[in-house]
Amino acid sequence: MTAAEPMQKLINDPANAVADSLRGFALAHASMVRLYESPCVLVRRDAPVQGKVTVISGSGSGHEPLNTGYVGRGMLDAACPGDIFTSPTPDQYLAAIDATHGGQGVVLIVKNYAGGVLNSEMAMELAAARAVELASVLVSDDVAVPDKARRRGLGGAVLVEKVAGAAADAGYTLEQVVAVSQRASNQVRSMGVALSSCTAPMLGRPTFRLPAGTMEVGVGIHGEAGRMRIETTSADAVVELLLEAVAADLELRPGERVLAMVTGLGGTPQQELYIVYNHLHRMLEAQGVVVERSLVGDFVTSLDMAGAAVTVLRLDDELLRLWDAPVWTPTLRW
Amino acid sequence: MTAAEPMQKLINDPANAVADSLRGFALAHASMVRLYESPCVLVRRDAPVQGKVTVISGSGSGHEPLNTGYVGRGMLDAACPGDIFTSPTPDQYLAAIDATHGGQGVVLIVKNYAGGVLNSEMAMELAAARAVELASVLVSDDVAVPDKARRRGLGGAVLVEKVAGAAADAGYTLEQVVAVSQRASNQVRSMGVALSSCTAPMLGRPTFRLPAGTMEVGVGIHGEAGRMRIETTSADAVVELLLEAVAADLELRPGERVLAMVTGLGGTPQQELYIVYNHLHRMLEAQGVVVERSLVGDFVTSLDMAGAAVTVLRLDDELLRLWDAPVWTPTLRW
Amino acid sequence: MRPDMTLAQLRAWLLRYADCIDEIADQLTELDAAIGDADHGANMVRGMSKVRMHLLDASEPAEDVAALFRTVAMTLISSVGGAAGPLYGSFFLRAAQTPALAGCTVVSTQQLAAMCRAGAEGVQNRGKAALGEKTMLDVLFPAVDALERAATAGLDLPDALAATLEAARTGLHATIAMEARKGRASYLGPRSIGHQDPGATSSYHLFTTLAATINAAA
Amino acid sequence: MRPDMTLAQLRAWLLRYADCIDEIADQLTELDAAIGDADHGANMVRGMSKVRMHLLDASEPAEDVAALFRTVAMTLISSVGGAAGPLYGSFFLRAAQTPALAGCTVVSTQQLAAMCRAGAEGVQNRGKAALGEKTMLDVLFPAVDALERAATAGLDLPDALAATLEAARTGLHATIAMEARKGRASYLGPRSIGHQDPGATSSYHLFTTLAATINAAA
Ligand SMILES: Nc1ncnc2c1ncn2[C@@H]1O[C@H](COP(=O)(O)OP(=O)(O)O)[C@@H](O)[C@H]1O
Ligand SMILES: Nc1ncnc2c1ncn2[C@@H]1O[C@H](COP(=O)(O)OP(=O)(O)O)[C@@H](O)[C@H]1O
Ligand SMILES: [Mg+2]
Ligand SMILES: [Mg+2]
Ligand SMILES: [Mg+2]
Ligand SMILES: [Mg+2]
Repeated sequence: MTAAEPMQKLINDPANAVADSLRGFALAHASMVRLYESPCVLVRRDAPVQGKVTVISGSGSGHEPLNTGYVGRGMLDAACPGDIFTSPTPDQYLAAIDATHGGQGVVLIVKNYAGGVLNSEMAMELAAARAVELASVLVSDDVAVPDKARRRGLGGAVLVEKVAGAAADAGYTLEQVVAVSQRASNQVRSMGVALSSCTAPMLGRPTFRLPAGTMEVGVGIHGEAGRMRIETTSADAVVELLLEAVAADLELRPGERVLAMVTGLGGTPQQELYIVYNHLHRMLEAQGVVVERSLVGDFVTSLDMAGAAVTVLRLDDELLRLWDAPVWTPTLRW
Repeated sequence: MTAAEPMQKLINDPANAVADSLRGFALAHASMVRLYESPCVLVRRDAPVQGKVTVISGSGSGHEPLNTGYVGRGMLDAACPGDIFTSPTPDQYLAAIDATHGGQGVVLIVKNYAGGVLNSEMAMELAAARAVELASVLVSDDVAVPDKARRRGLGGAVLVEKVAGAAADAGYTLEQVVAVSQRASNQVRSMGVALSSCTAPMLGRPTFRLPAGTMEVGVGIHGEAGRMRIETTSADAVVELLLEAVAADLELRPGERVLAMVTGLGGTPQQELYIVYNHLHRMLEAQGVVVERSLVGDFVTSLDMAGAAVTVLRLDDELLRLWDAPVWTPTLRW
Repeated sequence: MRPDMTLAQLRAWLLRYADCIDEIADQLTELDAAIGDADHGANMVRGMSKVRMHLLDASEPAEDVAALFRTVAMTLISSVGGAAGPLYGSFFLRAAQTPALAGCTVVSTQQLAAMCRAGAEGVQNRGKAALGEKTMLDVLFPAVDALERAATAGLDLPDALAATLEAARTGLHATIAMEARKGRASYLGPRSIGHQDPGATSSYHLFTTLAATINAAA
Repeated sequence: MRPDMTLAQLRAWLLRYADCIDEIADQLTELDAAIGDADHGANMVRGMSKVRMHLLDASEPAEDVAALFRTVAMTLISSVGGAAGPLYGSFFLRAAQTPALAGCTVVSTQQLAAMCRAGAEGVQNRGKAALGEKTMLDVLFPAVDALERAATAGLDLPDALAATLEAARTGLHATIAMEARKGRASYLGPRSIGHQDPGATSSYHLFTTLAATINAAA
């Protein structure tokens, strides 16, 4: 299982990459979070917070800051980090529930991948014995997948988690948190391009080979190849390609209000992300869409993959209010 | 000047990369900053802020979020972004001074590179005609350079800028801001390693070739090669190498308090940065050093270079208070 | 002597499977790299190492087949994650729940077939995949069909398993030509064609190691 | 006819230098990539394109040599940045300040030498480098020395510039063997040896284009 060649990575034993990193994260953000190692759960320092709905999200590691960076006041009560690109186990969800539920029920934010769905379903079945009301919200914003039922969760997860956390903080009931989070999920679409593969520590080499001059369109976030490979083109043309798919699927109309997000995939510098945002913002405005809020940076990544994804969330007054509500996490703060 | 081969980058015309990106940045953070294009200056939305010392910093582009991400309440009044890896011109400094000075004098935070020093010196000479008191603080924290007079400014710049901004906000006089910022600068040391070269848009290919299995130790932030090339090793061994150099030069002693920072160089994912931080924190504690504060992420980068740098700032009560003082910028917020 | 399978043999099978997974881990990772996310090897190693540890360390070994399989199921569920964890977990959980298994320390070929049938259906119930969608089911179902036919025909266990293995292999190779419609590979659409499914490969080795265990004992 | 240099020729020289910079930009970038940060080509192109624009667009052309050089200096200072901006800016600024230049629209070889001497010293004052530290000074000083010698010896301009160019070329090639002690390349220490300095290269072409301008006129 060990890589034959040396890797250009700052890791120790690849098998410990996730654990080493989480320990460093917990040390760096000790005032905000606490790490339980077995099973592995990262929870708010002040958990359990009583008297509000509890919000939990899990996903494979390698997508940092998703989800650990979103644990804190106004967002997640706990994150369950799986192994690299591997959805967390039911035990992790159970441990997170036990460590954080505050008597008002728990909502799991689940990204629509086979592993994500299966493990959270199992967790909910196993948790049925507990006296905790449980619900889940599915995020499936990837318009690169034509079949809506199979759409993966991408950057939309961050926005849904923010909305859910804010709703919980605002005293919404479990049912209400689920309703508004699911509405956010229904109103968000994403699509991404990769300009390089990522290198997973266990594999030790790029998952796929992307010849210079080509890019993968419609990539997921697990370092897997995308839907099609095309020639590289200008940032503006990439934005147009992505936005066209996203806006069409969302049926965006002039006068509507949105949150526009550009997330890097891990290996792309901020300079490029803002070049992408520049055109995204202008294109949306040219279509008469009002860009009320924006988010540009590394928010949902695939290790060191180069590339970016565009996410558009249709806003209404309630979603905007919940987005603007205070949040205090390692990654998002206002 | 145009690249012969297609680049794996999300850019349009390489010659416009900086401008496109700054425009996107200004759109994304319109509530915080304002962009003037010619000469190019990014200023606080509410500039000029009267009645406090004005803090300005400039550097080549490609180091994002340095310095644009640090413009805002409690930190910089203006950033002067040069072309990629090229220090800004005197005109940019002059425009920044004119747009932001608030009657209490202006301090320029300058990183110790030939270009950085020469252009800011020229700016100060040219500004002598203006009725503005000017001073500068030099940051030269790179212990990879044995000759102290030639040490480059690395991650220490972020910390010095935060201290300067907080001191200015706290009502310090120009002389006092300079004194405390220069003290911070004198108490900070850094060193970095690169695991890949970066690719500058204008060159269109990696600046240097780093064969798999090797890394550059003691790199600067301009995408240039480092002081020596060694075989890649574990993250922990890299941390020990860097910390040894940093701690020895800083003459760190047990019981002393520090701020520990790990900055990615642009192409390295968060997972690795926290692996680095994990060992850095433990090593410092093992030496009896108290890690009072930390910062882990992409703070001073070299485009898409893979790698990381370690920075240690010796804290005293005043520096800690200034570090903890409120800050509200695109990148740092508390 | 009826070649039934004893509790010890079932335990030996699972240990052998754990070793096999170590050996083929790189292959599973490579297969998953081609059409997925390159973690199937690591996932299976993580799970089966835990299973091995449980089997070797347990102060009280499982007292019957149902208990053995339940332990395996819970270990996989709690340590693997991804798609494979709940799916293989369901396989062993449902197999453990096969009627009339409680108390058994020996299983007949018929019972083994019933267990595998229950397991395969468990995978299908959990994952909602159909045959031909390029998943582990494309090995599990043909193999179980063959095992059932062999049991009904009264073949003894080594022969029954030979037939099962043959069917499993055919099923495995058939995944190469399939276009994935479930799991991560499905996002590749037609580009998933031409690659052997990683989960089908790990499932195939359930049967190679089962046969090897029986043959080693025979 | 004394082969003095006219204001128009000086202007032509600067335009020729701007064109030359476009031609050698890739080379400058490559040289800077080897021991620096790969921007010297872009920096010089940015600056000299602005200079060209000023020279071609100016509604009122510079009325004397001092004014011409001052414009060039300010344009470079305000558009180049990096180390090269202030250094080349200082070259032209100090050259413009050469005593007794005000009002001149023609310069003698002697005056040209004095201007280049002032310019080179301006670069040294600004950048604090010494000869042999692998910078543009390693071209500027030898070239100016040669030009002064030629002027003192009474050579006419084409011959004086041939000697200057020869010295500049020797200086340029000498930078290859030097270890950089100033500027970005100095961080490489001994690894900077074996590469020609980018700034010295752009400085060398100040003299190739100067000679070409004079020879074209001759
Ligand atoms: N819905 C499903 N039903 C049956 N098998 C599935 C399903 N989804 C995925 N699989 C199997 O799981 C395998 C991948 O497992 P693994 O790589 O461990 O998990 P992940 O896909 O989450 O990374 C696939 O090769 C496939 O055989
Ligand atoms: N202190 C100095 N004195 C003279 N020349 C210098 C000095 N520092 C740098 N240079 C010259 O500047 C050149 C580099 O210019 P450039 O690449 O445009 O700027 P930067 O080094 O800021 O990227 C070097 O090749 C060298 O000739
Ligand atoms: Mg996976
Ligand atoms: Mg430069
Ligand atoms: Mg997988
Ligand atoms: Mg340079």
